[in-house]
Amino acid sequence: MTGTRKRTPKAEPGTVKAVPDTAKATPDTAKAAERAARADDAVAKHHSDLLATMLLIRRFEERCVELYSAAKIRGFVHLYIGEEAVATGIEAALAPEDAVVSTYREHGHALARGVPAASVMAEMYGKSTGCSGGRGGSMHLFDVRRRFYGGNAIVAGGLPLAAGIALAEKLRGSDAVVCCYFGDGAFAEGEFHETANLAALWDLPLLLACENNLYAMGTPLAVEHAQTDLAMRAASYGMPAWAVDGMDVLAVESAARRAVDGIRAGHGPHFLELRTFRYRAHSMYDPDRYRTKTEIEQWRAHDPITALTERMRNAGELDEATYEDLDARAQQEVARAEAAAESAPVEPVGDLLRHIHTEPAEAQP
Amino acid sequence: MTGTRKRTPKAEPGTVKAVPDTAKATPDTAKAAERAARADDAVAKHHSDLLATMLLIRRFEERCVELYSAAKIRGFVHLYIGEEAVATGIEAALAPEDAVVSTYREHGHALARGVPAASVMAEMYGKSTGCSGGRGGSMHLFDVRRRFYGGNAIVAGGLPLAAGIALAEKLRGSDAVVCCYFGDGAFAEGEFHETANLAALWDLPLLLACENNLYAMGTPLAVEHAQTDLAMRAASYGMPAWAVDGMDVLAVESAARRAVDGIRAGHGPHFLELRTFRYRAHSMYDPDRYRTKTEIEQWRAHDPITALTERMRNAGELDEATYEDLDARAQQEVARAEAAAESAPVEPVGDLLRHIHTEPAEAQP
Amino acid sequence: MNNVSNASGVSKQTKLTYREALRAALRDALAADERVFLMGEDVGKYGGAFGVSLGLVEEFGTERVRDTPLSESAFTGMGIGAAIAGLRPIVEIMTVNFSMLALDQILNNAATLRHMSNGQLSVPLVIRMTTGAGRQLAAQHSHSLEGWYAHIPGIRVLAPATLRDARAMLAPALADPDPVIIFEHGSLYNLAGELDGGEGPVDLTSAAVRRSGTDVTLITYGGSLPKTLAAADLLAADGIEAEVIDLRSLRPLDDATIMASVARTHRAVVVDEAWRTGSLAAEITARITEQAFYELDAPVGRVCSAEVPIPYAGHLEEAALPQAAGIAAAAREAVGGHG
Amino acid sequence: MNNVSNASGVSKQTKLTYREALRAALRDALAADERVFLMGEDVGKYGGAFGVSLGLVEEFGTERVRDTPLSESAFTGMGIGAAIAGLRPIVEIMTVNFSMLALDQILNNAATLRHMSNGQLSVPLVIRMTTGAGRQLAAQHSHSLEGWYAHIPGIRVLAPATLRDARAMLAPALADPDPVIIFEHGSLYNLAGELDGGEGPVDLTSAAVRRSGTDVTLITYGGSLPKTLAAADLLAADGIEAEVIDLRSLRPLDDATIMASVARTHRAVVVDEAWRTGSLAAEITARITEQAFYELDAPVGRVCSAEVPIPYAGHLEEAALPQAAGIAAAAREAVGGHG
Ligand SMILES: Cc1ncc(C[n+]2csc(CCOP(=O)(O)OP(=O)(O)O)c2C)c(N)n1
Ligand SMILES: Cc1ncc(C[n+]2csc(CCOP(=O)(O)OP(=O)(O)O)c2C)c(N)n1
Ligand SMILES: [Mg+2]
Ligand SMILES: [Mg+2]
Repeated sequence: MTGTRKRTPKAEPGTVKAVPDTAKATPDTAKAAERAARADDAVAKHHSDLLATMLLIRRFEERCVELYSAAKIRGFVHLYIGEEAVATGIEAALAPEDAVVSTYREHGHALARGVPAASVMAEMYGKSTGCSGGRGGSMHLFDVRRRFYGGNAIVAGGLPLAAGIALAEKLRGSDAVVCCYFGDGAFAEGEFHETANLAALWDLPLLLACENNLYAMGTPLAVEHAQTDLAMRAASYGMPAWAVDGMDVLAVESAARRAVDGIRAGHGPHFLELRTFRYRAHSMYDPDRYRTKTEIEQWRAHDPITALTERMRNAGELDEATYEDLDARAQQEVARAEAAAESAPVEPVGDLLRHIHTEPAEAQP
Repeated sequence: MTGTRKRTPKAEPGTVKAVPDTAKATPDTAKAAERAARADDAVAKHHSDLLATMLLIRRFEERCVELYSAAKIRGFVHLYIGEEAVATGIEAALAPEDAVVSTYREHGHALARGVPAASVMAEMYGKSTGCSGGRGGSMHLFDVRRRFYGGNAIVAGGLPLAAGIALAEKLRGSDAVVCCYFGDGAFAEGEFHETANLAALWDLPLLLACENNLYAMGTPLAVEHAQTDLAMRAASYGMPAWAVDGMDVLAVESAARRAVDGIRAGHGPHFLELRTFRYRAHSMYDPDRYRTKTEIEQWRAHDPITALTERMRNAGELDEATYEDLDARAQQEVARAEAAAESAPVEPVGDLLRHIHTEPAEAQP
Repeated sequence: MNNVSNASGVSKQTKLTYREALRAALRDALAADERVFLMGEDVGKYGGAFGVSLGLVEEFGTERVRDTPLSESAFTGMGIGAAIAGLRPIVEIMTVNFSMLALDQILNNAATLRHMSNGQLSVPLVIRMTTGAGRQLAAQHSHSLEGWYAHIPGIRVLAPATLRDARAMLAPALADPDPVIIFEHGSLYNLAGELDGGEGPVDLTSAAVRRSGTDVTLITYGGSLPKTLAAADLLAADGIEAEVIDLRSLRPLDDATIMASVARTHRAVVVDEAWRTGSLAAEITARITEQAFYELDAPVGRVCSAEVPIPYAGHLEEAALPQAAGIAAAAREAVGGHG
Repeated sequence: MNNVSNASGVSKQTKLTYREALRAALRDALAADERVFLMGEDVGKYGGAFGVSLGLVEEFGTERVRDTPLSESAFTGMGIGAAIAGLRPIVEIMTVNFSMLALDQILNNAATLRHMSNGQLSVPLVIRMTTGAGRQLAAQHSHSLEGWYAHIPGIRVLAPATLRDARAMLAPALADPDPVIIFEHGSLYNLAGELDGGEGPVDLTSAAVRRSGTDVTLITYGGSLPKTLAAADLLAADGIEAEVIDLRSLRPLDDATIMASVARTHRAVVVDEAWRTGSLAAEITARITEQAFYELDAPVGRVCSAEVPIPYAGHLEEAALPQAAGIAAAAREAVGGHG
């Protein structure tokens, strides 16, 4: 089976790229030392990219909270604050040719994928310059050029879709991997079970990225699941499955890399349980009555941005000024995104009925 | 929480009852010998009852095939021939107070439960004397007095229902167990997964009786499931789960007894994988192109009726004449059921719209 | 088994919201009958996605107010099973948008078990769900599918549009031996006012005339009632007196009230937030033309949502949904038309 | 990518069944375009529950003709995913009765992805399913839910009622960049005859006049077409000439053909196997009264199924479903009515 292979664009600034292979052994020690230094630089640069991505997500969403209060953004908005290491680490292991299917808690997935902050922000403003032309909003970000197949607001609804894209990749003989994000709550839906079985049965190139943030809305893990070891349960489908500290971006990246390598090597779907936590309420509507301040504070103590920052400081990869600079850039990007969104036009009402069916000009054989 | 506890009728002739407890040790050897002999008798009688039930199911369905060809029975008919040991063994472990939810392949479940053959046959004739008044047909047998909650023709559709009945039993504080039959195909449906999780999470008194006959219509187990060890997968929900030789009625009975004891003792749902085989095609419409004669013959060599008969013969519990007598009784019961169905009336067409809503006279507080 | 409603402390004059009215009804039901329990996603500590059941788990405990996992098919089916086994479950499906996952259980079990079993089984189940658009929740969270449920024989479908109905419909729904689905429009939860008519029993079969008029009959239900009443005000300013009918029960439909009104006004417009094609509005239009054809002075008008997945952007969503101005325009057309 | 249809060896004069016509169309599609594959329960060796795909797995292999587990939601959703990623899947849902399990995917993904993504995504998916009653399969296996699907913006719904449409609708459905659902009525599979009009392309938007007449317009689709034609014969014996319209496409509906006919006959009866309330027949009735009100000499009649879970017993099932005699009676009433 053949087919057109969509060309994907070069990664945008702010997107995390794979770490270059560190130097191989060589008899020439001077050269080796030089190479090692270069490798150290590359590692430092990579860490700095990861940090930049996490900062961008954090600052973007912090601003969203304010913009929501100012009624610039409406509808449902689900924040990723606290979970930044998950999307950032996984995206670092994915190639531009890979595809991503996301949930309604997706700003982080989109930004880590390289969807420009301006295009995400404009979408949340409901503007025509938004990545979904304002039709989707926070829960439905799409950027097909970047193979970002959107936000899905039906819990577990993206899983079959992702498996279908993976089937297409397999039938086309591409070596692309499809990553599907979903939560611990989604794991209870029948769709997860059906999809896991089918993906394993057909050896699909699918990364099942389960963001276990311990709650489905207000329901704690132990009230959702008879058996709370999700990775163990996923393994019952006969696929490699393990749990990862989702607050440690490097741990996430290396687990994702291992999984993606396995998938690309043809070993079928892999399941990662990413143990993480959202600091904020489920959505802007949620008064968060079901968690204690203490629980949230305990998780904040493992903040993924702080953790990476400290690690980089200890390794001499980051000084205060550089950190401030990274943070300032993130804030500037958010500010630029906001300004652009503010001044952007909306879709004309006369276009309401567009994009229900393909318009003749858009149709492709 | 309290509630009306439905009274269930005494078991009908032909229904299998629990084996009486065998004698306890005693110093008086003469009495002990006598008791042992009585116990042997009871065991023999129990085996004979099991055999009678299996023969009834077999003869009933053999006749159904002929009646279908004669166009006396219409619609979809799914035969249980070859699988008789499953329903017979499980029913032997259930009490009349327990409840049963079944599938569309349910004649065996109904007959083993003690639903009279005449009422099942009349149903298949579409007569008003049928256990569902002719409204249900082969796929929808109901006998609420016997807590037989029917035939369900949506694969896996009965599972949530059964769990709901189990929830009601638990909330009422009864010690009834709910048995839900379903197939290896149903195990792939999301409903199975959701129900297994909920039943385990809420410790419901539910026996999940998975009839693994190796095919879902024409699809063999390995084409349905990435991991074909169904009991192992069920265990991932944290419930006791094991596989049983479904062609050996005594093995089924003892496994079911162990499971039912565990459930009644409050240990929550148990899962039994009953390894069995249908000799006939999936339904009367199925030309059975997907299985070889050899495969079917190999399974016939483990016929549950033959196996029990031989075991009883070897134990001196059965002679040829007694077997013939049991078989003749089964055939007579089927013949009587057929004759009654032939002459029974149909529902008047004027009653078409009855039983959509409760009629005032039927309503109960 | 005691089904008699307890007084809940909400008296006739109390000012309350639609949300609170629903909660008071739930509290009464739980207090009055031990067989009643509430089950659904986040109905416990969270208080329900829209805050309807807030405080009830503290009052009645986790056995009677049960949080479920995200498993719509299983827990709805379990409600059906618990009902046939003698309990009186109230299942909350968070919104109609997620009810597709439970639709098989509703269509193929809840609605059929009584008939298939020749009357042996009853399914005294109540399902509640939020419905509707209007809060910029976009395509997957803005469905109005009441009409689909109203298509199914064997279930009763209710749409409380007033505080009084929110307060009073639950008790008779629970007393019904057959399944009842109650649709709560998301835009109504904050509706505040006084209980008009107290807490006494309401019937579940008749439509209500919410405003009397002589020139045109506007027929609606649920979240569209406030818009339709607003449209009637606009029309009144033009000297057109609209009669506004609130269907209340979507299955069965109260044909008599509709036809009696049309016999007086000779003109009708149906307002329904569903997509136009195949909407409940189509059924009502068909019934009026079947039963009151010779009374009609103009074709029956329909004001429905545009046939588009509801977009997020506020101005597009507003354009997609029925609004008072559009309803008034349709009424004017009916009145100004031939005849 | 080559979409041009291959000749399949079925020539104009060949006598064949509806089932064989569908199979020939599938074979052509698989042969013509490598991106096309068929996926569903037992579509392989079993040949499809109704034998439609018999032999295709032997011809095209298990990659292109894929047996799935019983997982309607997942494999339908996978069809959507494969479609957006550039393939041309044909998903067979064994029957409409099981499609409730996949309805969330169809409603919330297939129908919305294009719009929600602002036109970035296309879902060139074809879903086939068997529909309808009439074979004593009882309540859970006798649904006619085409009307529900026809309610959903973003999908196209087809109901081939003739050999020619069974043969020819698949190719243009696959060529459509948006999702298309094809309903095959279970009672039609054994329909035998000659391909009337050959295998040339058909359009997917217009209704067809299957019989011309001047006295009354009978509008129907799918499995009810043979019964409606039989009714027209009964009427002809009485001197009433009925025009019979086969809708072919249930979404979008071809209003023009319907209204043109009603403008000639001034009377219409809609025949639809769905339950009456909220049926597609209601929509058609509403449209006729909206668009041709002043042409009508009598209210539009509806002949639908009784509102009951379809019972197993033959005599009850027959009484529950539309039959030729009942259709003829409704037509006589329309013709004999006032005006
Ligand atoms: C099918 C469905 N049921 C319910 C909801 C409402 N809902 C939205 S998010 C959510 C919790 C999901 O939890 P989880 O999968 O753990 O993801 P998280 O929000 O924690 O990231 C619920 C119940 C929904 N959107 N879809
Ligand atoms: C939801 C659903 N999908 C498909 C079918 C059609 N169907 C009926 S039985 C069957 C196979 C079920 O296999 P299994 O669960 O193993 O039970 P068995 O028939 O082998 O006893 C299928 C596909 C159905 N009835 N319901
Ligand atoms: Mg979560
Ligand atoms: Mg099987």
